Amino acid sequence: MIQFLHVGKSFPGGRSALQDVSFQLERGEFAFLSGASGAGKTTLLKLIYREIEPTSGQILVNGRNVASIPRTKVPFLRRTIGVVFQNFRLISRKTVLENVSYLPRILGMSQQERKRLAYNTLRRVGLAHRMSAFPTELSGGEQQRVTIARALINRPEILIADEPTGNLDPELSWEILRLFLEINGKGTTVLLATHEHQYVRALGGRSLVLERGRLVVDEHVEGHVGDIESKPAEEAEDPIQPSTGDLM
Amino acid sequence: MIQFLHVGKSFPGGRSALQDVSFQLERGEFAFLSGASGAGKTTLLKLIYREIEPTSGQILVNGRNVASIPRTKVPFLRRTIGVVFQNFRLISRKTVLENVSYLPRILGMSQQERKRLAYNTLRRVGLAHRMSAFPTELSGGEQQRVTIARALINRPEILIADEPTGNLDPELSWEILRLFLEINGKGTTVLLATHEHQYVRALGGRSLVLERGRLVVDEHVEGHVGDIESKPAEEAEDPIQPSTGDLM
Amino acid sequence: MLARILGYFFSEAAVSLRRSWKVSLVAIVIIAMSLFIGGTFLLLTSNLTRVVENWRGDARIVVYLTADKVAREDSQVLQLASEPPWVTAVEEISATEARSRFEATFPSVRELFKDWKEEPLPPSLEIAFEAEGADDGQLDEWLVSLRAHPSVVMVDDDRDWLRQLEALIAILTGLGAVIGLVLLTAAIFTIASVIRLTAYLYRDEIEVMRLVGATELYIRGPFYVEGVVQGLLGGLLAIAALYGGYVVLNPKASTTFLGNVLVDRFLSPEALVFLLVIGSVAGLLGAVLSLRREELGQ
Amino acid sequence: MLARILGYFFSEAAVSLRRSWKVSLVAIVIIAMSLFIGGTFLLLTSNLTRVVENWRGDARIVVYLTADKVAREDSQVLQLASEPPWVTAVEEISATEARSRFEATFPSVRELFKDWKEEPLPPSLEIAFEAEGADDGQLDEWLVSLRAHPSVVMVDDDRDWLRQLEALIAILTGLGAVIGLVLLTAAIFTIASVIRLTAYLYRDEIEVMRLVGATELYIRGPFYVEGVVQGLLGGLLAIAALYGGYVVLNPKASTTFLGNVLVDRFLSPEALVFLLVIGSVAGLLGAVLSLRREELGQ
Ligand SMILES: Nc1ncnc2c1ncn2[C@@H]1O[C@H](COP(=O)(O)OP(=O)(O)OP(=O)(O)O)[C@@H](O)[C@H]1O
Ligand SMILES: Nc1ncnc2c1ncn2[C@@H]1O[C@H](COP(=O)(O)OP(=O)(O)OP(=O)(O)O)[C@@H](O)[C@H]1O
Ligand SMILES: [Mg+2]
Ligand SMILES: [Mg+2]
Repeated sequence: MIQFLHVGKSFPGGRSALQDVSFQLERGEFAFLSGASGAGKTTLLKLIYREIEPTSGQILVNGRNVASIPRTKVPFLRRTIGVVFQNFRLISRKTVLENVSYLPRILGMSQQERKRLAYNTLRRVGLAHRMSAFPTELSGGEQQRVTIARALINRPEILIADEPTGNLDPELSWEILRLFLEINGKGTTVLLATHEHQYVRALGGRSLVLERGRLVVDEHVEGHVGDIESKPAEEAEDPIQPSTGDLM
Repeated sequence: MIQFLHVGKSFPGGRSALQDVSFQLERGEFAFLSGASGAGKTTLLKLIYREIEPTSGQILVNGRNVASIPRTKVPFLRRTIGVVFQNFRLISRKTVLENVSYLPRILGMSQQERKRLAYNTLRRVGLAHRMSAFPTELSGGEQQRVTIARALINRPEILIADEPTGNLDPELSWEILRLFLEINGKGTTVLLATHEHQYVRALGGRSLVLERGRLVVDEHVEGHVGDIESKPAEEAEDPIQPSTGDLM
Repeated sequence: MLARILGYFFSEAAVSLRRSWKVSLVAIVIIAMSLFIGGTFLLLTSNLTRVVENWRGDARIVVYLTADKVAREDSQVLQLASEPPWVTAVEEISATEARSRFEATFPSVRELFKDWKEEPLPPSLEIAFEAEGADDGQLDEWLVSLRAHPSVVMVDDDRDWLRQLEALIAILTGLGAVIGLVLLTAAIFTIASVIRLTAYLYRDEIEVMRLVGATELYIRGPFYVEGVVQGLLGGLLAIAALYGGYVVLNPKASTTFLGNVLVDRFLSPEALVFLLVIGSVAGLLGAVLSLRREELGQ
Repeated sequence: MLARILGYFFSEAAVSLRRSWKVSLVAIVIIAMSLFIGGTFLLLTSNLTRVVENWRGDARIVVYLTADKVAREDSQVLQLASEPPWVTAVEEISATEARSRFEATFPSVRELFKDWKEEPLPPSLEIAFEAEGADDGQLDEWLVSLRAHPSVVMVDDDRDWLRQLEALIAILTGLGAVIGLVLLTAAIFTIASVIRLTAYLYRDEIEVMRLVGATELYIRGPFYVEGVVQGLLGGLLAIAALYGGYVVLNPKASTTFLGNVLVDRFLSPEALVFLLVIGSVAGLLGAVLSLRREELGQ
C-alpha cells in the first residue's frame, strides 16, 4: 500500500518538482505513471524508497511514514521494494551474476541457491548466457534487463520501474511487461513510470498522469488484453533472443 | 559518405558482435538502424567514429579508411561527426551549457558566440531554461536532450544517434525527429539506431536491420509524411514543454 | 552468523582488491612509504637511545687522592667509597695509569709530560653506581663525607654531566616523538586521503548498494577489511624496504662512529609488529574516516 | 593562439579546482606533507652544514713553545709562523692564559693545579690558516721547519682532526642526500599516485572529451596546469608549516647545544624557491605520469 498525502518536493536550487500530490495505491494494484519529460515521475518514485525526502506532505508505504523511518531502518524498507532505475545503476566492478544476486547474498542465501535463483531470473529477461559478463560489456538493452532482473530477484512486495523499456525493442518490451503482470498476479504492487501510452491502453489499470509536478489524471483504464497477447506474436516469432549456449 | 566493407567485430572475450557487414550510405542520406537488443547496433555506430576498431573488414568515412587514420588525427574525424550516445555520456562536473559548448570552445569560438549558439541549440530541444544546471540535476529525458544538443551544435557532416528518444515522451520524440529531418535537409548524413519501427514507417528512408550481428535488411522504405505532421498535433498542443522563464 | 558476515567481508574485499589492484597498489605503496619513513626514524632513534643508555651506565664518580697518601688511609677511603648500597664497583687508578690514560685520550699533548719527573696526575678511585638506587640527598651527603676525608683532593661528580646528558636524551626523545607523531599523523592522513579518494571513486557503487537495501555494516565491512589488508601489506612492504636499506647501509655505516651509532642493530620484533599494527590501524582508520562522511541520501 | 590555449587551460583548471576542491585539497595536502618532511631535513642539514663550516674555519695549528724562551727567539718563531701566505692570523697564548683556558674547559680538575708553583702548561702560538690556500706538501715542509726550531716543544696539527671532520661531513651530506632523495621520490610517487587516482576518478570525463573530438593537448593541458597549481599550493602550505614549526621550536631549541645547531636559522630564500619548484615539478610530473597510460580507445 502506497499513500501520498499532499506531497511536495523542491530541490535545493529552489526548483519545485512535485506539488501537492495525493493518491493511494492498494496492495496488489498495477499502476502506470506517465507524463512528459521532466514532469516529476522519477522524483515521485525516489520518494517511495526514500532516495530523497519530501519537502512537504506525508508518504506512507505499507502503513509506515517513510520520512519517519530511522536511518538505520531504511535498508529494510528498501529490501521490500524492487526498483528498476531509469539510469540502470549497475555496479561496474561486479559481474551480472553478482549484481543480480547482491541482495540475496547479504540476506544470507547460500551460493548455490543464489546462483540458481539468479539464473532463473536472468533467464526470464533473456540474459542467462551473460551471467559472468561485466556491465560495460553489455549492450544498453542488456544492461536494462540486468537491472530488471535485480529488481525482481527478491520477489519484492512493491515493484517500482522507471522507464524500464526505454532501451528495449517492442518485442522484448512486451515480454517484460508480461513478466510484470505475472509478478503482479502473485501479489506484488507494481508502479510503472513510462512514456508509452500504448502500454496503458493495452494493459489497462490505474493511470496516474503528472504535468509539471502536479497529478492531473488519476483514473482506471480498461485494457484490451488481446493487444498484449497478439502484439509480440505479430512481429517476432521468439521475442526473447535465445542464449547463445555458454551457460554457467 | 559511410561505407562498410565486410566488417566484423569480435570482443576480447571472443564474443562476436558484428559479422561481415557491408553497406554504403551516401552523403545526405537518412538511415535507420534497427534490430533487437544486443543485435550490434551500438557496436556498428562506435566503429564509425572509432571508439572501437573492427577486427576484420574496412570502414570508409568520407573516403578515408577509419582504421588507418593516425591516432593524433582521430579527434579531427570525430569533430565532423555528431554523436548522440545511448548512455548520454555527459560530463557531470560541467554544466549543461559547458557540456553543450565544449567543442565550440576548443575550436576557439568566443564566449558570447558560444553562449548564443548553445542557447539556440538548447532551445530547439526545449532546455534553454536549464543551461546552468548540472547533469545530475536533470531528469532522464532532459539529460538525453542535452546529449542531442551537444551532437548538433557543431553542424556535423554526419549525425549518429543511438536510441535518442528512449527516455522521451512521444511528443518530444517526434519533435526531435523533426529536428533531425531538418538537419538532414541541410546536408547532414543521419544514421539513427532505434527500436521504434513506427519511425521508419512514418518517415521512410534507408532501413538497415541487424540480426545477431548480421545485416539482414537493407532497403528503402517509403514514408507517410502525413504521420509526422499529424502525430504531435493529435496528442499534445505544444509538444515541447515551454521553458519556465529563468533564461541565462 | 558472524562467521558468515566476516566471510562476506573478506571475500568481497578480496574480489575488490583483485579487480581494482591498480588503485589498491597505490594505497598500499603510500602506506608502505609512510611506514618506511616512520620506521627509519624508529631505527635511528632506537639505536641512539641504546647508545645513550650505555653512556648512562658508564657514568662515574671520580675521587682524586693526594699523591702522598698512605695505604691505610687509602683503604679507609676505599671503604667509604664502597659503603653505599647503590655503588656497584670501585676501581683504583694509580697515578701512572692516570697519565697513560690521559696520553691515550690526548695523544697530541703527550710530549708535554715527557720531561716531568713527578707524575702529573694524582691517583684516583672511579666509582660506578646506580643512579636510580640513591636519592639525591643521600648521595650528596655521601659526597660531602668523601670530600671531607683528608686524603681526598677533589671529587669529580659525573652526575652534573649525566644530568645534562639526560636533558639531552629527553630532548632527543621528545623530538623523536614529535617527529614520529607528525610523520604518523601524516601517514594516517595520507592513507585516509587515498582511501577517501578510493571511496569517492566508488561512491556510485556504494550508493547503489544502499539503494538496493544493504545496511551500513555490509557496505562498510568490506572496505574496512580492505583498509586493514592494505595497511598490513603496506607494513610488510615497508619492513622489507627497511631491511633492504639496513643491509645495504650497515657495512658502510659501521666504519664511522655516527653511522655505527645510527644503524647498528635492526628493529626489534616488537617494533616490527608495531609497524604492522600501525599500518593496519591506519588502513582501518582511513576507511572509517573516508566512509564517515558518506551519508545517506547524498 | 597560444594565449587562447593557455587561457583555456587555466580557466578549465580553475573551474576544476573549484568544483572538486575536496579531491584537490587531498592532493595539495599530500604534496605539502611530502615537502614538509623534505623541508625539515633541508632545514636540519643546512644548519648542520653551516655549523660544520664554522668549525672548519676554527681549525688551528698550535705551536707549543719552551717555557724558558727568550723574547728574541720568540719573535723569530712568530715570524716563521706568520710567513706563509695561507696563514691568516697568529695568536700568542701565554702560559697563564693557557692554564686559565684549560681550567675553563675542564672546571672539574681545576683544583689539581691549585698548589703548583710553576705554570703547568707551556705558552703557545695558535695559527689560523686557510686550508684551501696551501698544498699539503708546502704545509708539511713548513711544519717540519717549525718543529725543528729550538724553542718549539711540539706542534699540534688540527688538520688530522679536520680530515676526520671532513669525512664526517661527507658522510652526513651523503646520508642527507640519500634520505632527501628517498623522501623526494616518495613525495613524487605519492603525488603521482594521487593524481593518477584523480585521473582515474575522471576517466569517464576524459573519455567523453576524446569522443567529442578534443585533442590530447586540450584534454591534458588543464590537468597539467592543475597539477602545477596543486604543487605550488602544496609548496606554500609546506613552507607555512615549516615556518610555524620553526617559530615554535626555535626559542626552546636554542637553550640546548644540539637544538641550537639544528634549528638556528630558517631556510634561505633559495631553498624556499627550491621547495616551490619541487612542488610544481612533482605536481606536473604526477599529472604527466598519471595521464601517460590513459590511452586512446581504452
Ligand atoms: N537534483 C535535482 N536538482 C534540481 N532539479 C532537479 C533535480 N532532480 C530533478 N530535478 C528537476 O525536477 C524535474 C522533475 O524531474 P524528474 O526526474 O522527476 O522528471 P521525470 O518525470 O522523471 O522526467 P523524464 O521522463 O525525463 O525522466 C525536472 O525538471 C528536473 O530538472
Ligand atoms: N565490450 C564488450 N565486450 C564483450 N561483449 C560486448 C561488448 N560490447 C558489446 N558486447 C556484446 O555485443 C553484442 C552487441 O552489442 P551492442 O551494444 O552493439 O547491441 P545493440 O544492438 O546496441 O543493443 P541495444 O539495443 O540493447 O543497445 C551484445 O551481445 C553485447 O553483449
Ligand atoms: Mg525520469
Ligand atoms: Mg545499443
